[in-house]
Amino acid sequence: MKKELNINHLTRVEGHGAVNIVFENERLKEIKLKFTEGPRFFEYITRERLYTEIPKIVSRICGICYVSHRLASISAIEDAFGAKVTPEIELLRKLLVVGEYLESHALHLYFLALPDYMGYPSTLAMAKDYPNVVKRGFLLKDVGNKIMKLIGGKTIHGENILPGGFKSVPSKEQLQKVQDDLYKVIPEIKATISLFDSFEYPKFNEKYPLSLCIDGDSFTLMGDNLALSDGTLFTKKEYELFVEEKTSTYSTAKYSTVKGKPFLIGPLSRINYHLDNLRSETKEVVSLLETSFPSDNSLHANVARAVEMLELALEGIEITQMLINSYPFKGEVEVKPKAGTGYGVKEAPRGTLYHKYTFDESGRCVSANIITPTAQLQAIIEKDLGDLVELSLDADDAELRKRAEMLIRAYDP
Amino acid sequence: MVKIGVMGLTGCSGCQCEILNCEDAIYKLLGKVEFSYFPLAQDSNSFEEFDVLFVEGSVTTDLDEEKVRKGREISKILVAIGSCACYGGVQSQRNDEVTIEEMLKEVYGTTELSVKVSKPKAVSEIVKVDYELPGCPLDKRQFVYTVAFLLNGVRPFFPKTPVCHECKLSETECLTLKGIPCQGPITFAGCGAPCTISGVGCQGCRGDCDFPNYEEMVSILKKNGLSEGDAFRFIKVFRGKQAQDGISKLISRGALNEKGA
Amino acid sequence: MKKSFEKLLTKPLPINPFKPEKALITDIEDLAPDHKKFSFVFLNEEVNEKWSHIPGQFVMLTVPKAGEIPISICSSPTRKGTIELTVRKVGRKTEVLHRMKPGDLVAIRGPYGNGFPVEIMEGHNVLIIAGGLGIAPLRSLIWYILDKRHLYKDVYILYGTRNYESVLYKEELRRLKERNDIKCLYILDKFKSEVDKKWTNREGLITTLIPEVALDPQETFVAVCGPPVAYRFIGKELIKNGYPESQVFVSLERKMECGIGKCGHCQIGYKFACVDGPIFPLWDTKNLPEMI
Amino acid sequence: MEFHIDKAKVLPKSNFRLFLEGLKNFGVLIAPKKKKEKFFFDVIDDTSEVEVDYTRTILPPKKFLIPYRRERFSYDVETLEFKDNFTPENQVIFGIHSCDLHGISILDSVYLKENPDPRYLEVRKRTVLIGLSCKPDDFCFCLSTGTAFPDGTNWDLFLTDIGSDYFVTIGSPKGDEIVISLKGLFREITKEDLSLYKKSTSQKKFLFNLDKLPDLGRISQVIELEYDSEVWEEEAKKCLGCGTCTNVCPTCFCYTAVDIPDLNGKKISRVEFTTSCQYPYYSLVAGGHYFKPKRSARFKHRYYHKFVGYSYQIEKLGCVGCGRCSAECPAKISMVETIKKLRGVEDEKELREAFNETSTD
Ligand SMILES: Cc1cc2nc3c(=O)[nH]c(=O)nc-3n(C[C@H](O)[C@H](O)[C@H](O)COP(=O)(O)OP(=O)(O)OC[C@H]3O[C@@H](n4cnc5c(N)ncnc54)[C@H](O)[C@@H]3O)c2cc1C
Ligand code: SF4
Ligand code: SF4
Ligand code: SF4
Repeated sequence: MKKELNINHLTRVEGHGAVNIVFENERLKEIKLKFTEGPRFFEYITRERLYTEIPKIVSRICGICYVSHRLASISAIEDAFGAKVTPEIELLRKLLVVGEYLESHALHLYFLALPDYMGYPSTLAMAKDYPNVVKRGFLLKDVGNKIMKLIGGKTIHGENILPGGFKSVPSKEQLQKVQDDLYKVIPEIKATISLFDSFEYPKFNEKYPLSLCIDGDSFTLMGDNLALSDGTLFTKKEYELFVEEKTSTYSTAKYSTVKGKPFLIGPLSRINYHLDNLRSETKEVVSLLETSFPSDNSLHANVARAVEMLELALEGIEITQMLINSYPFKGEVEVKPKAGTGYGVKEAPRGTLYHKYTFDESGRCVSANIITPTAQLQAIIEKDLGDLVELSLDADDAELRKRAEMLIRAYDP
Repeated sequence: MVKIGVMGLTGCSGCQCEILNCEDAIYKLLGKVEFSYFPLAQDSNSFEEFDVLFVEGSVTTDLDEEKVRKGREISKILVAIGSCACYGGVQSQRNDEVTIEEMLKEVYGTTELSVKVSKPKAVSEIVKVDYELPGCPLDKRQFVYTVAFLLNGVRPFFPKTPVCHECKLSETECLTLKGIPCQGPITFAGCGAPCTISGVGCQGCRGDCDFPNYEEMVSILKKNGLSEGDAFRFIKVFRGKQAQDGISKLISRGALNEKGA
Repeated sequence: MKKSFEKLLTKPLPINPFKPEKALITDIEDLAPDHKKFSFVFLNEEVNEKWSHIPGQFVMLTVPKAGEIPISICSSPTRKGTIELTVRKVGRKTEVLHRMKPGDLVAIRGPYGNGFPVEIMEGHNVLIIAGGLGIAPLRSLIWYILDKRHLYKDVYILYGTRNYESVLYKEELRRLKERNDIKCLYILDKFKSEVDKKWTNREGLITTLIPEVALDPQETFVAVCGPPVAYRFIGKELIKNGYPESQVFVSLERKMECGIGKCGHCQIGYKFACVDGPIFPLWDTKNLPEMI
Repeated sequence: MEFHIDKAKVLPKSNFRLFLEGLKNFGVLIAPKKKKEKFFFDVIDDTSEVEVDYTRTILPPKKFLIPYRRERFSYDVETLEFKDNFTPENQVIFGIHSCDLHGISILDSVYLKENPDPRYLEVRKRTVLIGLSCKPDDFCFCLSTGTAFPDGTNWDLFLTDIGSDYFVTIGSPKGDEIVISLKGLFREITKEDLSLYKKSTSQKKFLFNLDKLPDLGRISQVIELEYDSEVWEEEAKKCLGCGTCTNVCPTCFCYTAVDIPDLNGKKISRVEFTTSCQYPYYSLVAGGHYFKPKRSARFKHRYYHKFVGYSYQIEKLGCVGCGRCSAECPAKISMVETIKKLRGVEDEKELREAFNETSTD
């Protein structure tokens, strides 16, 4: 009779995680997902810092989705100061997000998730047998990186992403180059979608209690309003009223619930919600898939990710065209600090993200609150893991471990 | 086969991602080296012995400390990558201002966390480090150079010249002269000055160059619109202990007075 | 109408002064902890034949993979066939060299620098003062003088090291001490063990040996090489004992990348250590700032 | 007189673009371009981008003679066969001001007088230098360094703006060849052209703020005499040690060489990169000993080298008064001011007055 199963070091996930499963009488008793990553106190270190320092500091919360943290903090800052940016700056930010998603999703799909489905320990190990697949992963990442480097200044933690806009903007030729690159990767993305659609995804869970994403008329990753799958809509200012955070006794990530329930965020939540808002080309591709959306299968997050890449690449092409048409434009508006509180939400690749800051009149931060996707995912992953274990009681430890890891990876916590 | 490990402590994984961005180099390396430990990228990881171990992140928990001590024991060469591992990183910028308990209480509402937490430290404060490749994140080219040097049995060579050097060579207009706060003159070059090229002042993510002139830097930053306290905070963001020591030395010399405000 | 390089246009291209010649390590001898003596022969017979140098000159040695380092030649030009270099392991490049084996290839260019004014010194007494590794370039001078012993008057060798262990060329120096055509005074910083005492009966700083030298200072040329910090004290003591500054020659070490006056690192005041030195009369220290 | 005025020609400004296009026949065209508020030398495709009204570029044209990062050799680890993979192209650098031409002639002396550097020689042989007259700004002091006019002839053509035309002096057979090949673009000089040319050159002097120019008479002695002056400490206190002053200087030449192995461990490249005497590692030797441990020592070294060292090494001052080091210094340290402080301007004024008094008596 088994008592306990521990996965001490989750691999191919960003950060450090462990899972602890306890059984009693052949039944699952308790599941704990632990993040053992050291805390970094971003809410504290941002205090007393000038608003100009904030995006830079919070960028370091995550090296993969730094663009999201930066943009969420920037929109909170602009919100607090009542600054409005120009449509071109908005477009550049959206293009930046296209870059972020291409790189982050490609990294996740090809380097973290794919080996599971192909039966390899890592993507690098696949390079010999599947050189083209691995190359495609690198290529997609590279296009994303190039966009981030071009607009942000560096591929990771680019410092050109600032409250008020950008200190310098790409030239017309560079934008054209981005557009060309995006056109080039569309077939690669489509191949990615088919690849991930072709895998078999065992179903193990019931309907999600709730899911959350940013609301909008079109597929969007930035906005001021949020939608819950039960039909509730709320504004970014109300975020903390809905999403409750608790400190966990066994994990360094906080534990969040909405209306007392675990809730889903991330690509699957977004695609489920925005299914009708996708561009027609994406819709067409989606309609031909084996996988059917909306889906309640957590593992389908991988397919959703690939679909998002297509949607965003298409958006990127439109954005570059609009920017080229409105050339030359100013990349920056003036931001004048004043006392107040500002809110920013953004869809990070792995889910909704929330930043709130209060500033004094000189623009120094008085207090901050940041709710990361990882914190919000903790509860839903634990719930899913529970479902998974319940269904796999007959599986041996190694198998169970593998399935658990695959599931966690699909969330990319 | 040369065994290489890539280990993450407390950090943002940005440096490890940057390593994964070195596509060409990784392909070239595949036949020659074995990534025997790289949990971010692979399943089968053995933490047994390494020719070179790259360590990302600061030492913040007892687990971190345990891991890095073990890592040191089992590796011939230990390289700290990124500013977290080299200096303590952004999370250590207030080490000199508050206690860890205070921060825990404020952020988590309790000092009892599932792991034992201490002030974020650079790897070199715990174990001997053979080389440091700072940067937030580290520079791709420097990583590749380092691997090439080490595979050839030669220590890497990166003179600690200031970012101004690379900024000039790319013929970028001097931001300090334009009145934009920039830490280029006191920051260790090697990044290719991407920030100043985009018109943003250097944020100092690579730490100190040799013999940095903090005093003049602070006085220039003041001329460029920062208060003395903000200038300190600006300098402190990435440098961890380096800046805390440097600034307290300035204050004790009486060169500068203000500490807070 | 002249371009400054016009005359170069008419001549065939000069041989590339940056290009080293391949050489083989024929022998490696452990001298002291972290100190090894390497012997080299050039692969090209012709180069071997033609090679000659002046004591005090140095070569630029390419340590494969690591880079080039300036190293003084410690063998005498009077003994042809091999070049010997004594290298202390101090950093990136020297540690790679220390891992090399006989039979390995290196590359060498040179000789560079001015060397000691051996011809001007002829007919005079010679006082050689070496500290630590400073004995290396002076060994070249010692053997040069000994091989042309009749050209020089009285010769003194003063050699100071930390302890017996760090004495270089132990056997050679022991035999030199037994010769009666030169006078050798050896000294150690502090006696720690019996072996130390067996080597010499003197303990203390090398400067304490200078008054013991029984030479007419006016008739004497002095060659000094040692750690940078020692020069000031040795210089002072020599002057105190009446040695004319223009007859005291010191060998200086600076960072060097090219050896031929192009990289700038070795500047001492207005001079280049590589082309105007590395041997400078003590007199220059008055004119050249920060020389010692 | 080194150049022959009868060899001069006039290029009407209306033909200027065609002239630039024509230059492309003689190699890759390099000329000043604008970048935000600054200028820089760059390879020119579209000749409309060429800026003739510039005061100074951030980096001098030396970057096309000695690139800031350059491979000297590559060698094979096993055979130690040294190869130089250096294939210079013909290039035409247009728009070089007089000071920079002098800067190049200093580099010529450094690299070619003794132990000529074959790579530099090769580049130099393939480079056509075309000068352009200029208007000084507050940072310029070429009048003091004696480099305001292109008198030495290491250049091929020199264009002087005389209003609606350029007065083109020819400094070498290569220059002649260019003029002949583009014959149609030039016209013969007339008396008026000549007088305009004379006027324009003799007027240059008045474009300077003569009071602000440093007195460089016996500068070598001044630097030596004031070697222990506190002025060095005072100025060096502001110095950031960032190396900007040397990186932008048309006459600085220092470099560090490093052997860089490749990932395969087969090929090593010996790379030389520009360095600066202002960096501490510059004088660091084995044992961790810095020969210039103090910032003031490094600071002083630059002045010493420019005004004492070069005079000894190549018999010219090492400064051509281009003003770059002062214009680009983030700490706003000015070479001219430092020199004035060293000399003690006030003393000098008093001296002069005293001298005038006694001599008028
Ligand atoms: C004319 C001449 C003759 C010479 N003759 C000899 C000779 O006969 N024998 C001999 O052994 N040597 C000789 N030398 C010295 C020799 O050239 C040097 O020891 C050698 O170049 C060191 O190279 P390296 O790469 O091993 O050391 P590097 O790695 O370049 O380092 C040199 C030293 O600098 C220090 N260092 C490097 N980086 C730092 C840092 N960041 N902070 C603090 N310190 C640092 C280290 O302490 C190290 O010891 C001579 C030098 C000259 C100029
Ligand atoms: S310019 Fe400064 S902040 Fe930017 S990458 Fe370089 S060191 Fe970091
Ligand atoms: S020292 Fe300054 S003014 Fe003189 S040539 Fe160099 S950069 Fe120009
Ligand atoms: S020593 Fe300094 S001033 Fe002289 S050439 Fe070198 S870098 Fe320039």
